[in-house]
Amino acid sequence: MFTKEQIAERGFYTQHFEQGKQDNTLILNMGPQHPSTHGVLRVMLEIDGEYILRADPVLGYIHRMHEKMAEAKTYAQFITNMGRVDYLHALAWNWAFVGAVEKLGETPPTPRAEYLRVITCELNRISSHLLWWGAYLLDLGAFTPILYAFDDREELLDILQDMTGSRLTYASFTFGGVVADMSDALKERITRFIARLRDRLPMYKSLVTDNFILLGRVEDIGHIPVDMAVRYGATGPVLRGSGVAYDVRRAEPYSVYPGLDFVVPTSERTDALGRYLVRMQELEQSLNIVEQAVAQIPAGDIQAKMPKKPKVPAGEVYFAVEGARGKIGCYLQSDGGGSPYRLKLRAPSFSNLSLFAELSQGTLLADAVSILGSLDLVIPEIDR
Amino acid sequence: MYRLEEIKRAARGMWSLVVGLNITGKYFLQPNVTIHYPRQEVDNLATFRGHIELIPEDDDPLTPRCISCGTCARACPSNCITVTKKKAPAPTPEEVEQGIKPKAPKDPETFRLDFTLCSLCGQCVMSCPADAIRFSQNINIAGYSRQDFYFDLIARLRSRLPKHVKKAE
Amino acid sequence: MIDPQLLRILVALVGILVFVALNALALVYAERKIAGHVQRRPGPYEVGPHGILQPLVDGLKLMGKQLTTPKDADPVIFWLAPVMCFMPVALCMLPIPFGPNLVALKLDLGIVLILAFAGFGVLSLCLAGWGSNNKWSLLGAARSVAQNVAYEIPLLLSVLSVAFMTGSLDLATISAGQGALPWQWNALVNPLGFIIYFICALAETNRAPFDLPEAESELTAGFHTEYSGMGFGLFFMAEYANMVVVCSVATVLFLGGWNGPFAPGWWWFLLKMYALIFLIIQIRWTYPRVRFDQLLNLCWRWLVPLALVNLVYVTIIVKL
Amino acid sequence: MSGHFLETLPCLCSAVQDPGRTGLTFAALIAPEQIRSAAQLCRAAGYHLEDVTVCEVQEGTLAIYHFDRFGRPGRISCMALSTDNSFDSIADIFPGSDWHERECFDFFGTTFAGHPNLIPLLLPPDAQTPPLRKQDGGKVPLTTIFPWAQAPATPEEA
Repeated sequence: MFTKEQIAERGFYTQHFEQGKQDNTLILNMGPQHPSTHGVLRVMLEIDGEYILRADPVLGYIHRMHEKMAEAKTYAQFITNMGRVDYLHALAWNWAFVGAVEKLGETPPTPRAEYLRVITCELNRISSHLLWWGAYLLDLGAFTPILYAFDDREELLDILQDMTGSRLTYASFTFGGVVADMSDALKERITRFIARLRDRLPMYKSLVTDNFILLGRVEDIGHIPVDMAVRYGATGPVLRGSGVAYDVRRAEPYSVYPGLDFVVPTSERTDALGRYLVRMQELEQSLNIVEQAVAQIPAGDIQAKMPKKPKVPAGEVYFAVEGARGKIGCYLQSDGGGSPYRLKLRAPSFSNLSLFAELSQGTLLADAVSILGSLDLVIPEIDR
Repeated sequence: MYRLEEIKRAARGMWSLVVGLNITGKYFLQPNVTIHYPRQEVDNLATFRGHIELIPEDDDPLTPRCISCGTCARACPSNCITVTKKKAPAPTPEEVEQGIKPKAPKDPETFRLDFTLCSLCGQCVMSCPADAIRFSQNINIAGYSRQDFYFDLIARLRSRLPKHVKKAE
Repeated sequence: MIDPQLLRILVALVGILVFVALNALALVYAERKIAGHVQRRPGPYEVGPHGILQPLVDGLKLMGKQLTTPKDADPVIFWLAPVMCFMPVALCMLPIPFGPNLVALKLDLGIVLILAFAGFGVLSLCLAGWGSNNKWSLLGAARSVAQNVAYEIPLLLSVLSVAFMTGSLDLATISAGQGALPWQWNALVNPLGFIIYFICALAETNRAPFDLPEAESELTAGFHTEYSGMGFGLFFMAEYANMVVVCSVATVLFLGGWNGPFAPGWWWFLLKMYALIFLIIQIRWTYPRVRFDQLLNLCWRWLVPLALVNLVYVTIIVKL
Repeated sequence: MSGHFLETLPCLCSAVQDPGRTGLTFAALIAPEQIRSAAQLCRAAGYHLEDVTVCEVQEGTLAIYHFDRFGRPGRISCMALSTDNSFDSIADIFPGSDWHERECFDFFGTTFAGHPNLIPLLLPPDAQTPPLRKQDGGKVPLTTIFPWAQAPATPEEA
């Protein structure tokens, strides 16, 4: 697209940096190898002392072109990819793709499979939030919480391993069902886990949430007004931390969520603490959902009768699910063939990160790290 | 008044720090949760999905159930399975007399897995019409070169047999 | 004919160097073990029984590594910094009385000597950051200078309050002036002074939650980003050696030094010192890091005024 | 749902959709030069931009904008067909579309006039061909995917 000469000529190749640095400022590359950019995000910063004048994220260091792979693979083969877009909440991506195909093909899953999907997806959300919690505190300099979170997460991953067969890159949803059933012993184990995490959450609160130093690091930084969220299309806890009770599970109900009793936590604070509190409450809400789903799950098949190769009629479909980071959208166009004609993956972190340039202006370097952490980014999801 | 509020806030903050120390102190005295790997192992391997392996016939532990249809190879998103069919044996003189063409055996000649490409998705296991593939529970898998991960699954099936069976053969 | 005083200092210096080096090794091990157990894992476990040889092996590894100097860095400043970081620590240990007669250098102004050399550390951090030719290091150096200079004021004021109480700058006299029982120690007579000293000590040694100059998640590794091998090793050792120094001084000034119930002696001194070090380590593994402006606010808006108030309080006590 | 606010624009064709089947409530095919006014209408109506994507059909390049809103959810799809693979940028109306448009530039080589910084986002700057471009034989007619859309009159035919 650009020749080598053009690239050399442009130098800083982002809109915020094309004029180069000013006097008395420092251009700083945070990442792609930096402890708190969680993977390979690169943020170009222009700083005056420790104050950030301009910031611009540079993406693409872990780009894998999933959308092209979708066009090259069959529908069933592509499910594997969906476990690898967002490695922390892989099941939501599974669901977005499988749900889109099911919606277009009008082949709904069995009722038991719906419940199993809800249970695994919500457990996966808990594991994602636990990891975010630990990693965010790592960004803020506290080392111990992540290991307490991992202690709980380990139990969770054992359960998910029994239910899906993997511990991280889940690909356990099939068209019309799921791959593995839940035994009574597993049911018992999930109930025990719910009780265990409920016991532990007060400890999380008194060790971290109430901590004076932590509050100093997250209060009153990174204010996202609702209008800013609308302009950039931010969703998920980032939006709910600004006081908008928008959750795809309620806004565009799918699966059995309408029948489950849970609230959409919000916070009017709009700052990093608001987003933090929303996620901590979501942990509890997800536990409630899992508890209800485990109690209500009907008996029956876990796989609807489907042809070996799903028949997807020509047309378009947009299926959105609520991931741990926000609205995950799968826009599928089919020409009636064996693989998608065009698949667009809408990653919530992509939109959530795009407001970072505006959000971080004028903050301290340490605050930028905190804000970046409070957006809960998963870089492979942004780069796809 | 403002000063007073601030001092109260600071005092509460200091107390929250004491609470934090109390929690980490308590955990300091509690036993570890680590599993010391080479000496101990985790106990949930039943659902672990390692590389795939062939399931033998119920009555013959040397022959795989596989009917060498190649469905798994086609289902694989990463093209890491190669299956070749066995050729029919040369007809015996009697068969030539009777004009019968000997049938090729169902089980495959070779069944290779390129584990360097595999992403353990399980499409092959799900698609197999003969239920002849399953995930192994082999967690101790390491090698010095790429070649160590090109598996000949039929050889693996045979090497898994107990020693006395091998000797008898 | 060698001056016996000089000989005594030389022998003591060697002894102190050995003590500091051994302490650094032991503390590296202790830090990792305590961190491990706080986080419900064993910490170093494989090298030697319960991983006891781990710091030794790590030290060997660091010595075996190549020393690289970054491009366009000033090699003299770059390599001077780690050496300068470690050197003053040994000098700071000279006047510290471990027991009634166990002191390397009896000085009337021992506390002044320690404070003078403690200020040296910031210079080496500053040089390391400047000499590295790395933006992160530079930021770390800027932070360390602002932090250390700011915190030296309340530190001095709190030390001064003790000097007021005892009427002496001699560490042995200050130690001896405190009784055997805890409520006779300066920490309980002058609690505010002790708390201020302790907070400042954390900041002066760049320990969490005030580890801003090396703030891993913000500045990658701050001032020692570019150091490899033993260059990094010296900074690392100096951090622990500094901890020993500030905890020793705290023990002398506030915790009654070698005094203790039943049998006073150097073991009481070491016990108190290691208890303080344990607390510092546990704090590191409990709290998040503060932000830079909060750090300076804490110093200028809280610690400095409080230290002054404390000084007034101490003078009143002394008068009464 | 007649009287949709997008119908105040000269839509080439539009259709009310069943959200249970396609996930959309309303879809419209508008002329490329109307994109900015459509975006402004959506902005005024409180919608946010979900994503911008491009797909290729036999008639040309199709830019698809998905809007949704937080208050009363209901996704609308706004499409425009261009024969020269270029559209107007809406990055000043919805700053969030900045990256989406750059992504389309990466994948399809689509240019967005008025974009402040149209350079590759995910691909390296010296990437050769846009990876998602389809061969001519691989393209399908517009109506295969969007049965409600009449084959629009190209400017020449009009």
